[in-house]
Amino acid sequence: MAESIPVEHADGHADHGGHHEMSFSEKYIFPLDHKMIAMQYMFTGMFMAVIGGFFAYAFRMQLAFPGINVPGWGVVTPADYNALVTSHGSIMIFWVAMPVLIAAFGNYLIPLMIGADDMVFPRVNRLSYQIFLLSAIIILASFFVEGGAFGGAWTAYPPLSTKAEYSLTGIGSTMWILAVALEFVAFLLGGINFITTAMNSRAPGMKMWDIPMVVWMIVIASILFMLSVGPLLAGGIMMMFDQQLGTAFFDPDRGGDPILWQHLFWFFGHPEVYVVLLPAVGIVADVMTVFSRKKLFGYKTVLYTAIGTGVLSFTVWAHHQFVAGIDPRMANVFTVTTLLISVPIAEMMFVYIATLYGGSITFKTPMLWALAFIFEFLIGGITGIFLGASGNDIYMHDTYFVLAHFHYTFYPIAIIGTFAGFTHWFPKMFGKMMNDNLGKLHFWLTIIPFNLIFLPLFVLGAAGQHRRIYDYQNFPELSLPWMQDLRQLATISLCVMLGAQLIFFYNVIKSWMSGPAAGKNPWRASTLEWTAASPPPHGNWPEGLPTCYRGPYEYSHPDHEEDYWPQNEPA
Amino acid sequence: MSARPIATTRSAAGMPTPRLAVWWVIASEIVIFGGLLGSYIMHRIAHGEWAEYAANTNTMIGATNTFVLLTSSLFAVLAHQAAERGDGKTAARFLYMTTGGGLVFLTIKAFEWTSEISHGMTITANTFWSFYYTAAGIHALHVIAGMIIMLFVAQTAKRNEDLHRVEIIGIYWHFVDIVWIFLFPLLYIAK
Amino acid sequence: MILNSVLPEASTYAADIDRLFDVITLLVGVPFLIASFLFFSFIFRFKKREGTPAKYITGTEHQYMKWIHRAHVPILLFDVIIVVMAVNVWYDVKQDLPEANSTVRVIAQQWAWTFVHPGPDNVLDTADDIVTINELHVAKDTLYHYKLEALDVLHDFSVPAFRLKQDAIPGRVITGWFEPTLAGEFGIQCAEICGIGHGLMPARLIVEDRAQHAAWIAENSPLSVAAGVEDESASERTRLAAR
Amino acid sequence: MTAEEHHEPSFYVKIWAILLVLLIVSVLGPMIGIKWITLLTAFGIALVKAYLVAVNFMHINLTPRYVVYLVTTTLVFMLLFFAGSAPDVMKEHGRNWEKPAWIATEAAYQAGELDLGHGHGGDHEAESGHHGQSEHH
Repeated sequence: MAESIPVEHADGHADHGGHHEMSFSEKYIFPLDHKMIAMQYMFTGMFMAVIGGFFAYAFRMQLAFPGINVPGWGVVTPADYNALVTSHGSIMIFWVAMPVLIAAFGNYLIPLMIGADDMVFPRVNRLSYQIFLLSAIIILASFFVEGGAFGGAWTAYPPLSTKAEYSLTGIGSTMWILAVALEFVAFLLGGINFITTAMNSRAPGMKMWDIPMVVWMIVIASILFMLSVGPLLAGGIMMMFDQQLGTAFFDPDRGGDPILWQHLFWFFGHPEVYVVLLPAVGIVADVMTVFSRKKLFGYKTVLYTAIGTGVLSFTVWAHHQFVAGIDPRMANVFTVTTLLISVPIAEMMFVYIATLYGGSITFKTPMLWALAFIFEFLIGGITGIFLGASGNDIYMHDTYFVLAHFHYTFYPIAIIGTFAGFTHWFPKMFGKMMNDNLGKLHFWLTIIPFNLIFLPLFVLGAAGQHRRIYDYQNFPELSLPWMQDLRQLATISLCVMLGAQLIFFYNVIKSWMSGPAAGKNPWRASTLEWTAASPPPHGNWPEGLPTCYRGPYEYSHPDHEEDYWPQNEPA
Repeated sequence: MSARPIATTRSAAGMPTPRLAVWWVIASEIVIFGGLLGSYIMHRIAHGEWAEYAANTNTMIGATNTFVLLTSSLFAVLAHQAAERGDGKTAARFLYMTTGGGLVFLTIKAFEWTSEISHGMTITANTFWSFYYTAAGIHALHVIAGMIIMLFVAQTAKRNEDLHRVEIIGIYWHFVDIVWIFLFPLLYIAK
Repeated sequence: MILNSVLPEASTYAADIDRLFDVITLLVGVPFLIASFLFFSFIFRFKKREGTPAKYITGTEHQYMKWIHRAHVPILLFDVIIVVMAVNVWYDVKQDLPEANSTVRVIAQQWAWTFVHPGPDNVLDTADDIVTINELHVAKDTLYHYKLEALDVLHDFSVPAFRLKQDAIPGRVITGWFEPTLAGEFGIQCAEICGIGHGLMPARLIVEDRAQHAAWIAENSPLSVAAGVEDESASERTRLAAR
Repeated sequence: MTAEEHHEPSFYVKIWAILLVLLIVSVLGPMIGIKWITLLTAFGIALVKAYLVAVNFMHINLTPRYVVYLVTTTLVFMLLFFAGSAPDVMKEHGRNWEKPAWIATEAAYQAGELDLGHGHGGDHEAESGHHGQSEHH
């Protein structure tokens, strides 16, 4: 079905490998080239990240200094607060992490790394981005409709999300679920493209174990997404009907059940964590091997742990619902499966640390990000054990401990992983080198405030502070002076961190305009994308597509003179 | 589709790319219907009284529609068989007949729903009817999408171009048929 | 050790949960410290030096892999310990329902808590019930069942000092238990987002000695008082239904 | 496309005829009026029909193995979803909880008091649900 999508612009579509001059709109607005679509995803994602960051700034200011007139937003009312929190969560996961990590890096890297000239379905690819853009516009537009944006948290538990008389955001709720559903459709289309491209279009000679890790990870992530999102798409339709038609799928008084939504949501929601984690892990694998001049320690081990984690992630979803009124006996099952996940993930982390052993490490900006990913994600991972243990989760559920935990996982994934990948492949994408000193300054000014934001929140969570409350002054136990100090520390750190991103944007624009030329392979890396020109032209290798002779991480091989052995170099 | 990327013509996984893709589409559709029908079955078992509501569905109409879809599936596979022989004209004719089958299916469905709605069995009457209209409605959307794509495929097949697409849309159509094979007992027979 | 330094332990199972937290902290903290130590020592030990090329290690050699595989044993062992302890605590707090001395009804709605205490007869749903808004009175060392309900959307009955948390689901009556061990006044929060007033649902929990509690019951039990509040909450419900 | 498939049209017509016979059986099954036979003829036959279509029309057996594994995996995950969710959604009395509205409707149905008029079923359920919830106040 996918390849039969009606052709738009049927008369003027781009000729692959031909000499047809493309107009501006064909090249930049409705491109078929995978690299341009990747850039569209990348910059839409970054734009949404700025918005999500701004939202975080607005509600953190309210928490640190209750009732102040937040510069740039105004007074944060309770309705504002809920809308900001909800949109921050939804945007950062669905409109930042997924488009940047899966769609942008997937689109950019998969064809280049497997030695193909484009994705297998370029038109589906373009359609995928257009649907994604539409969904992003809808979620942003929901701030300007009557009642404002949806404020029922990114989990959208009914009946709050289905009944306008409870949420007071009738249109906003529907726009939220519509935007999310459209985003899923976009990524289903994109996912089919990634999977089939990586499965079928590999360069001659590239066997399964010669595929770079990041490609594998994006494919596994797409598969996880595809197999988990179905129930939630069905649930999304049910929710829209509940909102707009007055059905009662989630209304207990008329024969429905609100818990059903929670199952539909988390059956997707937990694999979703790994959907965004795996691409970041793949990026880190590529960056770490290049900058430590080492072969990845146990290529197949990493792969099997990723697949194992992916499969296990389908069996753990109800640990988000321990105290949500599920059958308490089920919690025991989900505790066991949840803690089992620690085995493959720990193995994966060990393997990454072992990759450093015996290396020759240079601390360029991408490497700093990759190393930071390992360390910060380690913290995120171990704090998950607290929450997976059912007995402890009774207390921890929905406190700031949970919040700090998943920011310690999602932040390394979505922000640190993205910066690692972006700074690593920037020379390929734009043909210019980034300024390393500015990059390092940006790194430290991001990493240190990040820890200062979320470490205090662990403490606040342990002290019993619950999430999504716009002002703790109503709770005597939670408005102690030391607590307010920690909140202010977190907020000020956040402001510093957001400000530091200006360095990044300055660096990108400056390097793009006037950075030194990068050449084909500035990092002396061995994977196929570095054999194409920087930036690669339309069709990637106009002189002929490469052939693959060996695995992706042959660094410092004793039989080879150079310390890297490109995949396309005949033996 | 004259200028397809070289990538599309490779098949390292041992299957032509379009056929591989349609199986992935089907996998993602299975979980969509699986989630919906799973939710329906849970409620159906929990609510004894739903059997009474289900008694209002018309088994004969359901059976007729099953017959129509099965027959259209036969046409689809015959179209594929003709396309394999390189006979694009026959393939196109069979595809039009398949599309016709879809049209008959939708017409019958329209009459059925009209009658049910006019008797007060609307989507909001109770949760059984909500599931009934949602499940059958999503399925009908797939039928419509399949028909539209099939008309495009038939257009090119008539000119003996891109005959491999006949098989692809056929596989998708059979999947839609299989979904109905399960909807039929779930909504019509189990009472 | 860790949790009770920021929060009192006011129920029988609070100490169990705190102990579980401490054990998990120890069991994940030690591997974390070891992993961090290795991580940083590798980073500094294998910094690029001219003339020292990187080793070629595929990660399939037994001499290296054994270090990865051996690490599984303690991790699995720690997992088992954590699972056993967690399930144990879970069984006590959520799954098992010990015999109660008394039962209270907790009703959550946008955006207030209604608490129904049994009157002097210690039986719920009788005329002498005491209904309060945003204030729950319980006696120390008495095992209570709570029957938790929600009238509109999801709420969550959370008493951090008790380490107690349970979602309130419309259409469900959920039963749980607690036994206060510490007299005093504690906070009750709503821990599940419930609309724009979610931040305005603080309630107070007052734990008294048995004698004091009995006095409070006696003082507030007059039927007229109870009926008055009952009417109020009933009219509130009508208003909600009308919306 | 592939050389392995050379079925004649008559083969497909034969499969179609078998499917129609199965369809008739599944329609006739419930008329016997025994519950387990109805379930068997309804869902057992649906499985057989789906198998026949998948193998003979979709040629799933001629595609690489991993397609079969993929489809099986999706089905296994759906079973998993069902197994994890059913203990909450499918029950009226759970461990330590109950759903008064559902119980009231079920009781009314058992007592024959539930108005099964299709148009009004929903309203009545809402009423009984309300009753169930407010009965203890």
